[in-house]
Amino acid sequence: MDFNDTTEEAAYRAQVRAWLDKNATRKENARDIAPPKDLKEMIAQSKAWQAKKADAGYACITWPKEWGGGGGTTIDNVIYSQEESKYAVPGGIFAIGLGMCIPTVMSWGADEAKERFVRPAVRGDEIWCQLFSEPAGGSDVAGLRTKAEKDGDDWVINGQKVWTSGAHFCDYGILLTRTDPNVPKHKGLTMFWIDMKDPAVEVRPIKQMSGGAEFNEVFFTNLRVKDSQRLGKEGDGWKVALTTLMNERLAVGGSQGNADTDELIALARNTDIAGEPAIRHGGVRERIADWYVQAQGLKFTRFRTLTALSRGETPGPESSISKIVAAKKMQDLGSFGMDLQDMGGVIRDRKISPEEGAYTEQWIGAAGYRIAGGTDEILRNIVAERVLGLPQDIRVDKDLPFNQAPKGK
Amino acid sequence: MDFNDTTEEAAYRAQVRAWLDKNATRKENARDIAPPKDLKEMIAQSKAWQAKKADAGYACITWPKEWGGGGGTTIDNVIYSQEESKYAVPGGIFAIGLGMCIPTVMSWGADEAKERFVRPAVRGDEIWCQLFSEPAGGSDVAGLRTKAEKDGDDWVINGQKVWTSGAHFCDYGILLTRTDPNVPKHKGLTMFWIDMKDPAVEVRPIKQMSGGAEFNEVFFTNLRVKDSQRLGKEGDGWKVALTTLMNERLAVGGSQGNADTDELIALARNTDIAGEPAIRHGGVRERIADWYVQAQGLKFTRFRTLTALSRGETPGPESSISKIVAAKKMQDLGSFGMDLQDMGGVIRDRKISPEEGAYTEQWIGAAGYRIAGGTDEILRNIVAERVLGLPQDIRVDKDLPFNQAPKGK
Amino acid sequence: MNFDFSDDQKMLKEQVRKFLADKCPMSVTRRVLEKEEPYAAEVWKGLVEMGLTGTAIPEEFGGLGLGALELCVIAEELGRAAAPVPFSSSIYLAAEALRLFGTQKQKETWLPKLASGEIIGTLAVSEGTHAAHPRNIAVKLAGGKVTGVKQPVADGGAASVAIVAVNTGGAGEQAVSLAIVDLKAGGVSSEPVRTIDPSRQHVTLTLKDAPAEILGDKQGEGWSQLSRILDGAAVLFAFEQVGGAEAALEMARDYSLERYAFGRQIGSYQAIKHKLADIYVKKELAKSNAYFGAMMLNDEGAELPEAAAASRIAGSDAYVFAAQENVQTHGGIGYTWESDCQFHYRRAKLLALAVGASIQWKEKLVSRLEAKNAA
Amino acid sequence: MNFDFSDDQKMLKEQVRKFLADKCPMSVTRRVLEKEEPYAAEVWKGLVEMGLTGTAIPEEFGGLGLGALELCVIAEELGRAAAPVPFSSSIYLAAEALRLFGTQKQKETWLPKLASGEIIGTLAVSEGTHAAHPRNIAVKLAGGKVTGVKQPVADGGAASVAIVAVNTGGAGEQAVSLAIVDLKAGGVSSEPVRTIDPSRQHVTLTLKDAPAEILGDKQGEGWSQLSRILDGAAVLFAFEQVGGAEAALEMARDYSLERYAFGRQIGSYQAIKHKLADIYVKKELAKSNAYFGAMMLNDEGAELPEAAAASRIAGSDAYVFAAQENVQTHGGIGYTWESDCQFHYRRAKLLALAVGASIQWKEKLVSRLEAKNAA
Repeated sequence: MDFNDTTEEAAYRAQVRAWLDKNATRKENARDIAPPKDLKEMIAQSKAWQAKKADAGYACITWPKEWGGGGGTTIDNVIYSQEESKYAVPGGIFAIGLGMCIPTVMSWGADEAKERFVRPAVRGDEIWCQLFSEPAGGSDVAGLRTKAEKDGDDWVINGQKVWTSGAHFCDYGILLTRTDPNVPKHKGLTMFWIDMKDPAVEVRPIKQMSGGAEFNEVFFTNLRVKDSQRLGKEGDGWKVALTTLMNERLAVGGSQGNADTDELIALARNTDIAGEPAIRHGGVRERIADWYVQAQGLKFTRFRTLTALSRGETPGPESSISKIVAAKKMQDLGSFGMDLQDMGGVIRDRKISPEEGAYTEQWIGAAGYRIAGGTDEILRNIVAERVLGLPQDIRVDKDLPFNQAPKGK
Repeated sequence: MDFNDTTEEAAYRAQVRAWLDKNATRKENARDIAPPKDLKEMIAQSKAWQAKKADAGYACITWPKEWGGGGGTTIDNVIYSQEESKYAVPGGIFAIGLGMCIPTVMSWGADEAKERFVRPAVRGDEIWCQLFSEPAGGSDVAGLRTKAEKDGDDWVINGQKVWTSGAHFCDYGILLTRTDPNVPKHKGLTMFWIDMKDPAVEVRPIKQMSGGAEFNEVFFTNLRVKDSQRLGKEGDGWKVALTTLMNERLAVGGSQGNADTDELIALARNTDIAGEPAIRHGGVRERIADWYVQAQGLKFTRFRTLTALSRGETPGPESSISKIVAAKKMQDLGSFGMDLQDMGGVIRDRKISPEEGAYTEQWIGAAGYRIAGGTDEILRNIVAERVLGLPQDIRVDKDLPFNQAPKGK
Repeated sequence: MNFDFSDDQKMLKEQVRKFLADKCPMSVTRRVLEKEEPYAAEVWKGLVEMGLTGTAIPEEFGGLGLGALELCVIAEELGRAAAPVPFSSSIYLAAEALRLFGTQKQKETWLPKLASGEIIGTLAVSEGTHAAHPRNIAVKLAGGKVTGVKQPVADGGAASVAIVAVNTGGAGEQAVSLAIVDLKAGGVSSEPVRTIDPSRQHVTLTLKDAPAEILGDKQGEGWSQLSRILDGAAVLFAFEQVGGAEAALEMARDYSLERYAFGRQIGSYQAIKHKLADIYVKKELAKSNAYFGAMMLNDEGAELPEAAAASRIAGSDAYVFAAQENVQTHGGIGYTWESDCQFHYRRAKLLALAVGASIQWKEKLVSRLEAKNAA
Repeated sequence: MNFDFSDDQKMLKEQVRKFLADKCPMSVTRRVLEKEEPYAAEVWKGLVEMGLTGTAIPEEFGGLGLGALELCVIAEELGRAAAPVPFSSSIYLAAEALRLFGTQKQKETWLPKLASGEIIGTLAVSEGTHAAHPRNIAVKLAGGKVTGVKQPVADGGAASVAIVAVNTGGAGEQAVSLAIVDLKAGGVSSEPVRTIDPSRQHVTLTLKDAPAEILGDKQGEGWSQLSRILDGAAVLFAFEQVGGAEAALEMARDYSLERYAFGRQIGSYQAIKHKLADIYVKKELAKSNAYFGAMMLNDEGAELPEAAAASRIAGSDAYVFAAQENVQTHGGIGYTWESDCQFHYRRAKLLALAVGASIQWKEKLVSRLEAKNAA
């Protein structure tokens, strides 16, 4: 057992490092590089960097060269990401498009669509978003209500999507709609690609509890799309969506906060309980130990997955545990960091609070992270059903026509 | 707010104390009284004591005098139990009979049956058990399979019951049977009282993980009962059973172990962690605090219930939380007491282990206590449904004939 | 056995509840939070007009002369509404401190104004992000003048008087005294400090040679006085926490009944049912402990310190858990700004830290249990 | 990245698994427990014949000279079967102690016999119900003779040799040495002591002037030696715990699929699904930590102490939780003597205490993290 690269992996890593050294700045040397002054500049920088990567074969590394990819292996891709993470480069505004949308276009789109969209997306010339979730949907994605009605050779779309990240700067999106309410919910769906700049598409940001607004609501009012924009057959939307959702895990990153056990040890050294240094308190020490063991467990679970990839095997299901553990740990560790500050723990001010307020921010953020891209509860269902082979819960709406299935308001 | 008796309560308490002083020995003075040498002697002593109580009006205190009861109030009953618990008197072999069975006979039995059975049961001349649970039943009591088939004016009963406490010394029992498998499960049940001494009834003790055997399996082979032994109408068995089950809480006592936070403090003073006294370890202290707060919470929840009774009001639903909290606490506290003994915690020997092995015994016993009379999970369902008004889970077998409903082996 | 509130007290509770349901819906809390108002002036005015501020203040000082039990029922309703008012600072803390330890003159000076709501008071202990402890009290009182910085101070902007924990020299606990500082006199400046719950304003209080006098007449007794004041406040905050937990549970319950997933109310799924049952269990444990706290507080019982700690530990656990799982039950919508879930999420943690974190109270509790257990 | 076992190691694992599935079903564990046999002789014989006892013992001492990784895969299978054999005492503890710290002569004397299974060994540390710590080591070694009582000692009845933690005088850790005691020589008596898991015999070992020699050649190094021995054992026991947790999870899963309540498999209820998912999560966290422990143990890596502690903490948590919730999933039947649930319930807690409770290991872990963090 070791953490070493194979010869091929080592060679690839060296090549990647060399290229990154030439084309980017390592984080430790990037402290005085100013962050983009606005969204526009951020997008411009991201596009430029993506194009550079594409030219060098580091964009969509695992995709065939003829589509603008790198023609590499999964492990090549892992190695590149590991190395890139050490450099100050623009972040993931393409993750959802390239991780979820374009793969869907490639598997289900018409040849013209592929020709038209894949390469520009790989180069970062065009950005894509995913439009599945709805207010009435939530965990039950297939419960969506956005209508697409045939009108001659076109479709006319009305309805609302929610939790769409990047909708305000994306060029295109893939949109899941209901084209037949008279059949059970999974059977009446159809997928389209749409132009996000169409005036019939209105994007409104969603403000979160944290104060941030990374997501949007998207409204469609008589949006007209050509039948040629259909992805997959009419009524096959759910099958198509599964292609996309299989890759969702990749796209749901989301910061897990900046405070972990190292920071907690530092804080505990610098705070006290009943007049003694908190770090001497056995309960503080037990929490540090428990969270350290959890973090190590997740790290080495990732290593087991990488090993499988490195050996060309399919990774086991163990990676499915990651968010279940990480989200709750994020909330509890943040909350406990606040407790150690006692009455002062309520302060939310980067200049006053330890670690620039990391504990407070992650306690607040975790409330969303425990929900985003699969709640704690849904993820446990998935482990129970897909990993342990337990039966699905009773689906009362399974065989009912969508328009007759019980719904909330 | 206070814990004081009302004038009436105080008077009753004084009268009870006087009587107990005259007729029983306080626990602190009972140390050298030898325990009953066998089951037979234990039963004889219990019957004698019950008869004494009945003569003084302290048996079934809330029941009408004409049935041999005390004609008193619920709070009278509480006061008597509080006082009796301070004396060394024979324990609860009548609890199930008087708490569950006889009330069922009184509400549903024929007049002859009441005449024949109530008074002797109150005096303790006859002991009753309850025969509902079956191997296939468990939490789903109504899923029982024991058959009762009409044969002329009799019924012939075949099948098996399980978890019947006291079956090996009881005189009579109430038995829930399936008389019609062709209707949904709740509709095809019928209740009977039976003679436990009938040769067609075979009782086998169930040995538990702990090594003890407080429960039995009971087998019926062509047990013949008269139609006059029916309690309630044919097919009304479930309705009848609810009368019984409503009172189950009363009957499910079960020790919650002998170690609580006082014992834990003593143990922590006398053990060490990393070379320091365990009582100085913040994690040990937090557990002591948490369990103390839980114990206080349960105690004062009982006081709230008693206050309602004392005021002649119906108690709120808060008492439903008791076992959910107590069972898990029993297991965790026992387990932690073993941890404090480190490598020696595996020892199960009253002469060696602290508190005469209380921690070990309650850790083992809790595995059963978390299940007996409603599992942790069933109790949460009950709180969610009866207290919070949440819907029942989907009942797929609700309207299916019993013999067509899905069953395990 | 008489372990419940009286009919009069329940009637008072009902009145407060009606008033707040009517005048202080969540939209008011939202307004105060979004507009960063110091507090909801119209709600405060209403509470004052009902005479609630004078509840536990003796009649000779302009109060109603009722007891702690009445304050408890009021607290539970303020908690249920997550009311954005300075009641806790002014009454549980400042007024109680004066009632318990003030000289006759000090009571005459301040209690009538606090009772009538003419002024607001507060307590200033914390000096940043370190636990309340004698070693962390640096603000100095010397020659009748206080100098130093207190942070965060709840309602420190709106308050006219503050009971301030100060260092008067000496070793350990003896170094601490409580001082009365007239915030409208000179040498005082306050700057709002951002917290997790802007519906309750907190400030950084900077004192520079601010005129002050010792609470009571002996200095060096501040730590034990503070400990008694915080015990009382812990019980009252526990009732706010019970009310808040109950409100969060009701929000989650109602939503789980109206929200459907896979053709069923989400409230019919065991994951939700058991989650809400767990909230209920913690809430009842908190309530029962708080009742005993109320009784000890009202009787000045010998077990007040244990009862107060138990009330606080159970109350903080119940409300924080209820608030967190209420968001979780709501799913994505519960994390949005437009949702009211955020107000309980914020308030629960604010109250859990307000008079000190549970981990500190557990130490205090177990020390008492040790002493008893030895005895 | 090569963070997994080799094909050879996986093949070995498969062999052991097959053997135990065939020769050591739960009925064997039940037999040993009910008949209070010292261990399952026929299973032990089979393991010896497969050469497993010699796995990690150098060839020059009659072993196969393989490494820790091979021991880990064997341990996982022994854990899965809850095998009633003295493998851990004889190999993880006694043989490893001799291999690591014995003199050439000591190794020549004992290792070949342990490798061949001719004799069984064990380690004796605990002296009753107090934590393993220098201050709790009272058994004395003086003039080549050991006197005192060790309790409980796993397999102390079947063992011919014991590595015994003894007090050789001096202060703190320096007072502790490890001694080799030939249990078949004089001055030794052993009495079975009842434990929570009679499928693994434990005894009270009474030593009265029993001839003994220091392990290695220097005395006073016993505590640091012991700490290294326990680190290794913690990793190996962690694999037993992972195997046990996996077996308990499978039992619960299978039962939840065959058992019906209210017309549905109980495995279709979220309460059960989420419970089993939680077991799976803990089990995977334990496995991944144990893998790193295995790597550090195999490489004698600098992070072995942290890795061992993490393996032990996660392993104990996973197996105890899995065993408890396996009983719970089975309901009433799971608590009966006839059910096999009891074997995991007992073994899980036995293993969780065998080389020390988690709360002790957490202290050790955090002390290491503090040192690192300071550096």
